[in-house]
Amino acid sequence: DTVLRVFIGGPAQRPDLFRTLADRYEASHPGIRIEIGSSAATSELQRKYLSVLLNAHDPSFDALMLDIVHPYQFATASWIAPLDPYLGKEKEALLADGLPIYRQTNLIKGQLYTLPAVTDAMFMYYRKDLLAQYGIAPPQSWQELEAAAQTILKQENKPALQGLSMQGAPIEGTVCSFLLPYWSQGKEVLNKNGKLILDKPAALQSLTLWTGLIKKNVIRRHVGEVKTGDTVNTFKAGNAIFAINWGFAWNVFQNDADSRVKDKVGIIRMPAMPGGEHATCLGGWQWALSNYSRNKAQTADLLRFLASPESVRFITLQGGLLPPYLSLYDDADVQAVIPWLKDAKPALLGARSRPLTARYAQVSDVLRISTSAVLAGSLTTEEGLEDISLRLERILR
Amino acid sequence: MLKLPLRWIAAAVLLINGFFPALWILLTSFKSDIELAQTPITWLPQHPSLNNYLHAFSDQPLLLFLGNSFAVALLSTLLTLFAATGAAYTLTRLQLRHRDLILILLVAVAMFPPATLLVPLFEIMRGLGLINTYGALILPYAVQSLPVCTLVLASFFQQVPKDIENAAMLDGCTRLQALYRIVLPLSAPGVFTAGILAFVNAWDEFLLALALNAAPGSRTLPVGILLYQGEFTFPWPVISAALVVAIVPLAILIVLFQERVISGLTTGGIKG
Amino acid sequence: MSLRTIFTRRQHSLRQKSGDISQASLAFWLLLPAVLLLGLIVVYPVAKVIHDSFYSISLFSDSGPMFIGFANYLDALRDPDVWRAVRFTLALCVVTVPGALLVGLGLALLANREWKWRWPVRLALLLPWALPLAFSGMIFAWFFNTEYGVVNDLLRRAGFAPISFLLIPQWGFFAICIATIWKTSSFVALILLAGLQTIPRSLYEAAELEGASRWQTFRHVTLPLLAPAMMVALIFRTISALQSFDIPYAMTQGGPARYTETLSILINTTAIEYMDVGYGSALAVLLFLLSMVVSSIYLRKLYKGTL
Amino acid sequence: MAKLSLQRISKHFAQTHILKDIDLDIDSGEFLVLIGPSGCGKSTLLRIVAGLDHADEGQVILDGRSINRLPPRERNMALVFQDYALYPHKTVYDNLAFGLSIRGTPKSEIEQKVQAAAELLQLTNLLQRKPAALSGGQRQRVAIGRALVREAQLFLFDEPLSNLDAKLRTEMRMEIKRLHQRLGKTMIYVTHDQVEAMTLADRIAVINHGRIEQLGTPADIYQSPATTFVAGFMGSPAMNLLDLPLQWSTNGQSAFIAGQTVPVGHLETTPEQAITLGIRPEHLYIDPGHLNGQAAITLNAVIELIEPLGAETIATLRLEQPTANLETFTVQARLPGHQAVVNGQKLQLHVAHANLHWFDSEKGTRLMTRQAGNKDQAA
Amino acid sequence: MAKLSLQRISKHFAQTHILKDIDLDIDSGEFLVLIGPSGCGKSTLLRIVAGLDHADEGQVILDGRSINRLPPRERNMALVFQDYALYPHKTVYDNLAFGLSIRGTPKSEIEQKVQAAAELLQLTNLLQRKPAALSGGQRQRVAIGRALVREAQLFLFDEPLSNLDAKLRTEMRMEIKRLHQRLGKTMIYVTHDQVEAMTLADRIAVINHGRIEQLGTPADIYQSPATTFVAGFMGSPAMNLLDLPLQWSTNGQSAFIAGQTVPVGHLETTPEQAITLGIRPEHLYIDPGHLNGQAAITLNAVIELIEPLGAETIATLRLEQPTANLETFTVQARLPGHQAVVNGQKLQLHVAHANLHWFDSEKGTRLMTRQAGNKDQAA
Ligand SMILES: Nc1ncnc2c1ncn2[C@@H]1O[C@H](COP(=O)(O)OP(=O)(O)OP(=O)(O)O)[C@@H](O)[C@H]1O
Ligand SMILES: Nc1ncnc2c1ncn2[C@@H]1O[C@H](COP(=O)(O)OP(=O)(O)OP(=O)(O)O)[C@@H](O)[C@H]1O
Ligand SMILES: [Mg+2]
Ligand SMILES: [Mg+2]
Repeated sequence: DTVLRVFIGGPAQRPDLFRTLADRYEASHPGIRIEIGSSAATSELQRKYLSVLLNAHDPSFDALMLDIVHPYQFATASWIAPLDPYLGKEKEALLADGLPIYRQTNLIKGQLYTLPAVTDAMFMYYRKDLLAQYGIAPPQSWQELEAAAQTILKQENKPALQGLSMQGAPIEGTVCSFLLPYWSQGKEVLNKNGKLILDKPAALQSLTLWTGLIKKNVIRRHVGEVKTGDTVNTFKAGNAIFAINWGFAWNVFQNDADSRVKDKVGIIRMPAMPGGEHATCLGGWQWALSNYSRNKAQTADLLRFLASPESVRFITLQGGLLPPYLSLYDDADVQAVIPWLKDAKPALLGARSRPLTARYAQVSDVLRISTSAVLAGSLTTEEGLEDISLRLERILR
Repeated sequence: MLKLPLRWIAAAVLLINGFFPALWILLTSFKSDIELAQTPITWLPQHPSLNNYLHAFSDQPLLLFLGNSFAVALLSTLLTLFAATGAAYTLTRLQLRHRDLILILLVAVAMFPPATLLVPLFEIMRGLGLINTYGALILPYAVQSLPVCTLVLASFFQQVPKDIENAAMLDGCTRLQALYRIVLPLSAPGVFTAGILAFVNAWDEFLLALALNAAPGSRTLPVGILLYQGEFTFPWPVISAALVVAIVPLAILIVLFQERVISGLTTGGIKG
Repeated sequence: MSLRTIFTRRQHSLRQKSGDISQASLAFWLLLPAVLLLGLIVVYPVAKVIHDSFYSISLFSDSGPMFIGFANYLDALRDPDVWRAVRFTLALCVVTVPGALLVGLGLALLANREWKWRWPVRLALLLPWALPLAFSGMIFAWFFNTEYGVVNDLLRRAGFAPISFLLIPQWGFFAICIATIWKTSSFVALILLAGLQTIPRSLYEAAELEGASRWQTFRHVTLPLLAPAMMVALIFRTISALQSFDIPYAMTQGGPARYTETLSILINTTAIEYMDVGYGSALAVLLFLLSMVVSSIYLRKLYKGTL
Repeated sequence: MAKLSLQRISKHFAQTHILKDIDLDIDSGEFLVLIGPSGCGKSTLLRIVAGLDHADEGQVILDGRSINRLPPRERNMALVFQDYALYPHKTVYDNLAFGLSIRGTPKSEIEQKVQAAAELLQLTNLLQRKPAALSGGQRQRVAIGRALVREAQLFLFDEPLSNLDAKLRTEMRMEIKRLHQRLGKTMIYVTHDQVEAMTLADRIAVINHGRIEQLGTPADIYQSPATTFVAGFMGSPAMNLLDLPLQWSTNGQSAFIAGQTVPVGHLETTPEQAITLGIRPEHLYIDPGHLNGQAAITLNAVIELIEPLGAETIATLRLEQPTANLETFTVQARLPGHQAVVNGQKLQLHVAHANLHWFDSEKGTRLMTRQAGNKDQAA
Repeated sequence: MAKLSLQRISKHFAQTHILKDIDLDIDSGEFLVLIGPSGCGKSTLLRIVAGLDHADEGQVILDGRSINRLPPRERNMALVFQDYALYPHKTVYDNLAFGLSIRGTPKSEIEQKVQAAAELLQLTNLLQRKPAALSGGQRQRVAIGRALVREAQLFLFDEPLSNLDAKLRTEMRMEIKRLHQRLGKTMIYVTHDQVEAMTLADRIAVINHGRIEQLGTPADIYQSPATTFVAGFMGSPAMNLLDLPLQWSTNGQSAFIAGQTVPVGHLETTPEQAITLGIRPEHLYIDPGHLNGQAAITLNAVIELIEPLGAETIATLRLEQPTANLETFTVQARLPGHQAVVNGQKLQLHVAHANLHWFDSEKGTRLMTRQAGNKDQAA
């Protein structure tokens, strides 16, 4: 028997559902056995784990499910292998149906390295009930959001209630916090060739937006220590009017037994900067083929199966995770499972990829640390910007 | 007059310092997620429930983690004690050339940040075919604890009056017998302490455990408990419950054990 | 365990080495397990780290490893991030090592008393240690949290404004020190408690009869007899303080603005996150050398007075 | 001033009752020697006085004030521990100086006192050594010195000279005596050495089975042991205690022992009482000339063992009974070193009537002379 | 068989030379007593024999084979440590049994031997105790027991009875003697007790300053001490050593001491030699009748101190010199317990000429009798 070992990081990536798929695959492919391995819940720990294995050229995993920020590095390090040789024309079909952004993220130096497994993005959650109560329409720009939050905060007058909850601790989510308004101004950090094209005024605008909101108490002062989970809990407890978070949070708000915002949750696209576009941060998980796999062809075939729209449809229906294929957004069954799908689609269409570079880890560190420090007030916006640009220049020189 | 209350204050501070976090964990384990998100925070659980404990046991094989951790910690502790006993005895009681060099090399083992050793360690363990087994952890843990255990044991061996060991040798013991039958029992507090140090080192360790032993069946506790968290959420109540299950019995067990180790073991042996 | 006795023994052994064939072979067999363990587990990784530190190995560059001599070290010495991390790490040492020693000593003394509250004291002594390191930092990050932290809750109840401990560099340092002392004082206390247990009662009795106050007894009997245990605790506490990683990382991730980044955090991110293996290895070797220097200062300064 | 009074002191260890209702008054400035068999509780008693152990019952009263609750450091007593308890990490000098320095005694005064004590104890060359590098006797001397340098109000010595050679022991004994005379401090002294007990003590307390068997001056204890235990315990070789077959005259005025008549009219006794006869080895004379004409009994004996000690010879002899069917008795006699005797030699032993000690065999108590008895009744 | 021979044993500790060229032959089955001042190196010597310490120079030869390199375990010797060195974590029973069980003795045999030893040492009730719960004397007995249960070929005792009461000490001494007679094992015994030394020893070795000052039978040592040191060290109270002013007759046949003539013709001496006169306290008689007509000298003395010891009395006396300008001498006399003397009493002391010991004041060596001297020259 050929054993194919698939790495599916943690419980959030639903190895249980993929097991069912694997069973199906085994049934139709005699002689192939599939084992699913996992390590820890967070992307950070999974990366730690994988980097040890792959650094040691370990063949124990054939297929890897990776956080979308990782493939570029892994490919540069030759830890994962391109899929082109195994896919042929199917490659085009998959890319065509996938979210447009995947053309950027999955093709590395022209080769297809990953296939989408699950998609995700940053969304703006809001309290439908509160906005409705005060007759406020869901905000389309940050100014509107600020106004809405201030009105409601004043009216409600609850000390625990926050205007906007977002991530400001030096974690990966804060990279998005920096990029959201930056992208909204139509700017990128890197050009297509991986050269730094940081637009300082736009970056400054971006940071100033947050410090402004903090000053006006729409965002709490301690945002510098807020992590993704804190935002979830705050909003879930009914203590935030707006919250920026990944798509998974919707299930928590809507389905958790102790949620206080059940049926009061709305989703909108990320507000835009003045005159800007609605841009959001792409997340999700990708399939990749380990370069140290001893069964590359079989694994590629398995990946094709796992990444096929049919399989994704199954996962989506069973797990309520956002599908990476556009066709599924019009699927009635899927819409039934994910009621907010129609709100999610426009946001996803505006999704941007975080900088694609082999040195993403450093880039991410710079962005998150400096942004967090600015949000925490230990650096001024100017100092923060200076720090960001100097360091990025050094890293990407 | 002023000194007495000062001493009691100091004692109280130390006690609170020791207990508070564990107590907080205990309280948290009876709270709900939502209660934690409240401001101002609550101290006592509003609606105490054992739900988190149920979750702790049903969401992940907590007992399996406990068992794994226990096995790994115990075996590595025994291995450490075995190796450290020999080393400590050699360093303190036998004539040895390059003693200081050996000593410094031993201590130096503790001076490399483990993170940088991770990849080569993985390669070694793979070479030994130990990846994803207890062995992959037992060996490095034993090494990690070896320096401190050796020095602790050595400082105890040195406290054992030489004449007691001499008496044993006159009674017909080889040095080895004297070590195991006389010196070691008389160093019981030291052996025990070294044991706890090694045990808890192993019990605590996360990084190696994650990298070298990720198989679901042999995962240890710190790695296992982190599985309760979501990708972005950290459910303190359930994790607290798991921690309580993991820590409190262990700590009490150790204390009970420790209470049985009498102090002043060598009194009555020597005149002078 | 003093180096001095080791040296004198050595002279002794020179004079006697002819007579001790069996001792030499016994020493060999007794040391064998330790040597085997070390040889198996330590030698290759350490050699590899030292080797790598002379190469430029970035997994994300196209070229393979390239020998660059001391370039990594020179880079490190010019890197302001390194210097800041060294300063912060040393500051952490300077505060948390004596801090843990003091708290640990207090706990050990309490736990060694013959009283009915010894049991709870020993539990209090052990609990911080038993709580896995991976969670300790998180718990303290939570305690010092602005909104949900128990420290700020107390401040608020006492009528003060809450402090964002982890967002203000000085307070962040303070919080990290508290957490580190809390976590590591158990280690110290355990070793010292064991040391206390070996001090014969009769010596306390003698001192007490001579009229020594508690403090004098402590100063002149307990402390000197505890010195060997103290040494062990001190050396290892210092080494591990120089390696501080988990607690600061869990509490502040090195923030705000890298202010609380320790050398170990820097090494970790460099070698593991950035995959800059060569540079990370050089930093690791530097940390190793720093540990060597600091602990040999200790050994020299403190062994002088003991035994 | 340090008048110590022990009242109904009682102490258990686990199940064993070590000290039973010890009552003892020690005058200020008195030198009391405690003596008793190994394990009888002497050290325990000292430790109770010093405050290191606590009595289960009873009071330790110092100058009229109960000090049961007073911690040792406030009692201002000095104790020479039986097992020394030296500070292993301090030099001999520091061991001696410690008690002074913690009291803030000026350096020069410490120096001078320590030097003086060291000289006295012949430790001057060893002041910079640590205890581990000392011989047994040297350690013991340090332990003594540690107690002597301090100006305690009460000195407690627990077999302080046991590990010293005879010569040094004699010198030390003298020094302690001199010190006692100079300072006039109360001292309690445990010893197994008869010479020390006899020469140092104002009074001796003989302890047995947790009780004080006899308390009295050395002469009292030696000359009129209150019990067979004390009689057998004090003196080396011990007093010969003989349950000789003995018949009473009808009027109770005399007894027949080994065929000889001994007057017993002066004793408080009844004719039916079983009697034990005590004879000190030094009162058994071979040469009747030594009797100086006192009335005596004569015993026939055969020498069984001769132990020449130099100055004297200890002879073990078998008494030849006039009636052969009785068990044989063995006695020890203390003969002058120059007395020529050989093994197997038959000879006669003479004991003056005045040197006979009479005990009640059953109770083991000394038989009082009638006169004393009458006095008691009159009082 | 265990014939032990020490050859030129030398030992330093740090700078101090502890043992200097010790030569000693001990016959199989001999009982040798080591005696010497505190700190002279007795324990060190025993430890070298047992293999616990190593001599810097010299050989330890057992039955003709050097055992310098033999580890203690293989020497099959038993040592009673001066500091006991009990196993604190084992019960008394296990302390006694350990040496047997480590050698694989059957359980029942161990049980029986331990019980026998415990009975002998009166430890039967204490077998389940740990050493910490024993009195000093009890610990010492355990230490003895541990050595006795084993069938060692050589027994080493380091002041084994020092902490026992007189009675027990006498009993134990007898037991050891009996044991020695029964087993016929070689024994080396360190003691400070003169009685033990005199009664137990086949030969006594007196050590001083790391050398053997005299080696001989107890009688030898006592009656003909080879040096003033031995003379002053053996015997308690010690021999009186007097540098009396002394004039020689012109023919060298007699000397004038305190106005009296003493024949010295039999001594190997020169007229100019400074002489120390030794007189044992027991040879100073008050009653001239004790001289039995021997020629004697008479000293005028005043009693300064009386120490009654019960069986005897030690009197310290000041000699009254015929010429007043000379320093005064103090002597101690051992008087019978019943001798009535009072402080300040003037009296005459008599010493037989035969009881005078003559020493060369400078070298401290005994003056030989000429006859012996001639013999030596002839040989
Ligand atoms: N480690 C050492 N360093 C220096 N001198 C030492 C050491 N050990 C012992 N000595 C010295 O060696 C000498 C002999 O010691 P030893 O114990 O043999 O004496 P001892 O004759 O047994 O005396 P005691 O009758 O007091 O027991 C002593 O003067 C002692 O001070
Ligand atoms: N912790 C204990 N537990 C039980 N019995 C004990 C303990 N300590 C002492 N004893 C017993 O108490 C008795 C008295 O001990 P103590 O030390 O007072 O005797 P001692 O008269 O000083 O004897 P020695 O002359 O042998 O020193 C002994 O029989 C001893 O066995
Ligand atoms: Mg005692
Ligand atoms: Mg000795």
